[in-house]
Amino acid sequence: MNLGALLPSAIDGLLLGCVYGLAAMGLTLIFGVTRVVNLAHGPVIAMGMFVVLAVASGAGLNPYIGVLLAAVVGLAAGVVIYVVAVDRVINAPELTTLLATFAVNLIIIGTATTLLTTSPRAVDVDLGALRAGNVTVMGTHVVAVVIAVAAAGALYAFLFRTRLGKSVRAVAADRAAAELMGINSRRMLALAFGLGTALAMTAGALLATMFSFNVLSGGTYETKSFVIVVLGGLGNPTGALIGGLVIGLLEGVTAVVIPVSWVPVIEYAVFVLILLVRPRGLLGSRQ
Amino acid sequence: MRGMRITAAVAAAVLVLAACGSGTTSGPKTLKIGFTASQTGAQELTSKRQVEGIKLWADQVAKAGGIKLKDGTVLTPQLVSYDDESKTDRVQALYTKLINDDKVDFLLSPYSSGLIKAAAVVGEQNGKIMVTAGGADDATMEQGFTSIYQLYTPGSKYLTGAIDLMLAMDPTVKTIAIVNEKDAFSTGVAAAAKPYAESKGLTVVLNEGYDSGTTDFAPLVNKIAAAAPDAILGGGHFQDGQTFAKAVFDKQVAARFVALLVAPPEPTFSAIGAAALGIVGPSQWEQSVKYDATTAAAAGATWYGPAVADFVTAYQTAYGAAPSYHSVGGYAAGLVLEKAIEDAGSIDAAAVRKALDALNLMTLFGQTQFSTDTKTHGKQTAHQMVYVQWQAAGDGLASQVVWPVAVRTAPILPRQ
Amino acid sequence: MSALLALRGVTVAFGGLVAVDDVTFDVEEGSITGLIGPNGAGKSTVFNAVNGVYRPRTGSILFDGRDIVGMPSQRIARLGIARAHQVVRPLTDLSVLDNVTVGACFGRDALGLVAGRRRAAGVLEQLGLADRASQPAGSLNVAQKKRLELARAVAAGPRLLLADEVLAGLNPHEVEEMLGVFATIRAAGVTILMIEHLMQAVMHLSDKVVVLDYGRLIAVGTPAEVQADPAVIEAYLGDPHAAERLLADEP
Amino acid sequence: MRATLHGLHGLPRPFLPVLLLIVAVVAALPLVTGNPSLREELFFMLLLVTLATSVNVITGYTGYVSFGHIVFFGLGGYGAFWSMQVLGVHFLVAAALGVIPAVLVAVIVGGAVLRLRGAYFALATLGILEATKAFMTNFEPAGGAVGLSFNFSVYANYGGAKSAAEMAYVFMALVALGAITASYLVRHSKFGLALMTIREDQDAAVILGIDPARTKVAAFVISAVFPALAGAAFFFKNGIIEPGSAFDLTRSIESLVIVVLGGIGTVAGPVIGAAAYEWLRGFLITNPALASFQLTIAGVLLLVVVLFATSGLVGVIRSRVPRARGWLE
Repeated sequence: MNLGALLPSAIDGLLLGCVYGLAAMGLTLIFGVTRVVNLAHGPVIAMGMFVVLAVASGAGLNPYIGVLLAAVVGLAAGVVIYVVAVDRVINAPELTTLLATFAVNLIIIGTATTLLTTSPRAVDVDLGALRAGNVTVMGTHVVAVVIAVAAAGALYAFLFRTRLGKSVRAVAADRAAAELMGINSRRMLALAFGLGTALAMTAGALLATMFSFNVLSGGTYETKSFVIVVLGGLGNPTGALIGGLVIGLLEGVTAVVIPVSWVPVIEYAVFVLILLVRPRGLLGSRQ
Repeated sequence: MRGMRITAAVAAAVLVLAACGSGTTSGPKTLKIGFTASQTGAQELTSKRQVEGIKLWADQVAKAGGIKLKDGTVLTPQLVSYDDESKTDRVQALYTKLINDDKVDFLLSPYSSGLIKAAAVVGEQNGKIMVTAGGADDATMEQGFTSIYQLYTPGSKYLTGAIDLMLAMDPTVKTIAIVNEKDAFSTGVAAAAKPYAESKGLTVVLNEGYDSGTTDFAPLVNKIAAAAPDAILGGGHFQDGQTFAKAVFDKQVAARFVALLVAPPEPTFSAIGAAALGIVGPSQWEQSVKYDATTAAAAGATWYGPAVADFVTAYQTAYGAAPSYHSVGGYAAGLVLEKAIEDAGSIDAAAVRKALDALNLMTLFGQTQFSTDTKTHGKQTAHQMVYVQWQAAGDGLASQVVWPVAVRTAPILPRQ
Repeated sequence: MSALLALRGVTVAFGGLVAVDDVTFDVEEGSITGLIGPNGAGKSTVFNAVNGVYRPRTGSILFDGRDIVGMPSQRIARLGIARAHQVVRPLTDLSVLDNVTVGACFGRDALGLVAGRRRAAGVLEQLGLADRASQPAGSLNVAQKKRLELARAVAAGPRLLLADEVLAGLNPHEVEEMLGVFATIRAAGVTILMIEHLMQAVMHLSDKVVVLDYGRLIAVGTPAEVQADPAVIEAYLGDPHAAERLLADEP
Repeated sequence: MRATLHGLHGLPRPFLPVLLLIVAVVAALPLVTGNPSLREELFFMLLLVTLATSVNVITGYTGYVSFGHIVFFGLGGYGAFWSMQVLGVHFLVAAALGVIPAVLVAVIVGGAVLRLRGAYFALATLGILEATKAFMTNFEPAGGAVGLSFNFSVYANYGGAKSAAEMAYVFMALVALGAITASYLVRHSKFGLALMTIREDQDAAVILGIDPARTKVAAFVISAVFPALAGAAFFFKNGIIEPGSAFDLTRSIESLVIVVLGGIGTVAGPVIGAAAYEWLRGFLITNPALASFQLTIAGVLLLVVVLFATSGLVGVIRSRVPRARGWLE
């Protein structure tokens, strides 16, 4: 065992964890407000990647314009997904909403596979690297962290500082009570779905500036998001961000002491254990 | 009931044979060849290349008037294929359909070892001959099959050649890291490379697999950097290989030699720019390697089929892109089958099997000879891997054949 | 009469909040006992302690002489304590017959499916729901759902029935019918402990009335005794509505 | 007993025998006609029938959405494959042995996660599936990422590869019939009534005298046994087993889709759903105009069913053909 990799891996893990956390925030926001586990989360992340590809390679613009655009497209796409697939069954048992969002998953994946193929893609972003000793931090990672934190901050400002954001939170807390207060809950649910999707697509866009990807790449990040969301407490955006850091760190550090291929085993075992021991998440309140 | 069914089947078979018998004298006939293509799923890209190769072969044979047998029969190839979605369970159902409903005469393989394994079981069950391209798995060919023939050099030799090449380049290399994708093919390759490296006096300082679909290689690369090996061997498929190479470059891992599976021979590998520089990869075929009647004679093999340059031109014309080794594999699979049918003088399975067993062929794909040992029947024994390396060429990068020495287009260079 | 159910110094607390405070009383076998008190007096909490939903912090609950504190609810149910809830919770997607069959199959008698169905059909007949048997329970109106709730409890063949405001929300005619139902249940030998706000009904039906206030037991006695008890009147005066009812509904 | 039971509703309806007969007749077709490609197609359909019928017990009857249900299929497959290869036992013995790991996981892990409700349970099953898959990818005694594969000569013990394939098929058909029978018996038993009570209101179930923990675990075990047997047959026929094909999340979701398509919580739903699903898939994939958009079309159809036909095909048939109401359970 060589512990020389410990520090660089911990740093890499934390940086990437921020982006994982951003993606998971999208999933957890949607769940927190609408009580829907969004199975279209992965394809939505992949859509974010392709927005960057289109902007950078297609239009030849700065890839970070693509990141911004991904957020806007995500907001719109999320509202559309809610209106088309979720609204009608919002009060149905969870299997119904799970399958409704899974149908959206199939539609996006099917269409994207046909139109874009599953060929690997990459957006070449070179922002150099910071080096100190055996630690190398890629510029793209640093920028991704800054954007991820800014996006999370913006979400919080929106939820806690604006009237609209407070309405969204009221709907999350108690839909019926919010309606009695005169809030149009359907509009808030749609907005939450839009915001969640925007976060997921932004995360996807940031991932595209760091790694290669294809139409199906969202899948890995979707399952990771599930793990993170449970870790941080289903429906808890702060929890998701911290959960992302924890998973990022866990991935980086455990890989140093055990073979990397065992990392997912640990990750999923932890996931199930947390569900069993503290279903509200490590950061959530006890039942 | 079973007895009755068998009787009926035998009666049907007799009728079919009788019908064939009466019509063998001459005239054009269709030669049905079945396979599945992965139009969707993980194997989509490479499968498409392979299918393009198969189609080009069939078109050329048809244009040339078909396969002419000694007895005057002319066979026109007709391709039958379905989408297997890159899924093993679909493959089995579809090959059964090809054999029983479409009544194909011969089978070609899907792309990738996993799918081939599944298809081979069905082919073997039905006694259908299948020539495989796109699959280099050793284990598949050690399962006691009698009708499956492998065109590719088996995976166990993918990295052993790279080790020879590395030591020829720099005998002072002492420590290596072997890191591979955790899938059947790459794990098999890595498993064969490790004892070979140790037999050459090398120390394996790190030997790990990573998950298929890994995009973040930072933890693994940090670990490699900490172990500071002289060389890195491994990889898996295209996407992970490319991403891994980029991570190794970004993290400035100072290995003198890096060899990866599958990815480097793909022209688009160079999209990662300077990160591709110096990366070595095994290839089943490279355009610059000349196979012709002379090399055939030197190897004691029979030369067959078009010249490399003619093929490349035809492929360019047909598809508007340069062929990769996957394309040539598909084309050569057809070619080998064609030659065996010619030699056998019929499409009778037993006769063609005998012809394939006896084959020692040189085509534009290289040499082909199949094992006749019962344990490894059908396994490729003669085809040679070549190794390419991405080297600086003017402003950009060029892939050069660096090994074997006899066919190289440039000498191997240490990385950085 | 011996006590079928006996609470001895039962205290139920949630964190610092004491909902039931050192309560002791008996429910005699074969009797109807009324449990009354102003809102928030801890009546439903007593029920929840008896059927094992809450675990008392101290004290014991003896059912037929056996301490049932700490037993899981399903075991208590099988011992023969059935409960009709204040808030009706029918199994919406199941038929009315199936709802009642559940009671018969998993209660004290734990009947087989066939016998359970038969009993359920009988109970539905008895409670006037027979014509609704094949309807999904979700489609019943409130009064019918109340009846269903009671039918399900009765079908279990309980020794003790905990009836939690079964009459609430019913019109006078329906109340009248329900009182008949209670009489029938009692005639079948089932002991009843009922929480009820309708004083007239409680006073009319009960052999004994237990009064709680702020979690504490303030009076036990015959209906006439508790109505005359100054502590009870005072407790109810804190709740004008209840006091009004208490005084107006003289039997 | 059936007659007495239905005596309350009217005439006895031999629904189960009719359903079993239909499935058995269809399953017998390839054996009678000797058509191997039909056999392959029906093998797959019977597999889907088994998976959907099984997951319906825990998801449809009990209301617990099991997302990782395919884990039992994989465990059964691995257990049986390993038994044949390492212990050298006959397929039938191996299939029985393959049930052991599936039941163990259902009891131990299931017992733990069945305490969770709603989305939490669904996510936990997903985690179990992914954890198992990741573990098996690293577990060298079971071949790790490479998995296990037979030497072709193994099939000689069963009279050659062809008759081995036929045997696997017959076995698969029996498993499917067994799963349907079990589903029916559960649906019409006191046990099934307990499951449905738990689905409707678990807290009420407890007050009514039902032990939810034990009842749910029993349902989970029943729903694990048949997929395990199906896995044994499937991978025996395949000749290879590896983690990717044994623990495929997509197939897990596929079986839930079939359940909803056919009619959740019904006996016939998963059967009708599987038939419709396979037919549709075959139609899409062989139609050149639609083939490339098959996933998209499948997604749109699923959405339509989920949004507008919540009771699935069984519900549609029941409302269109009133006479079928009594017959279709």
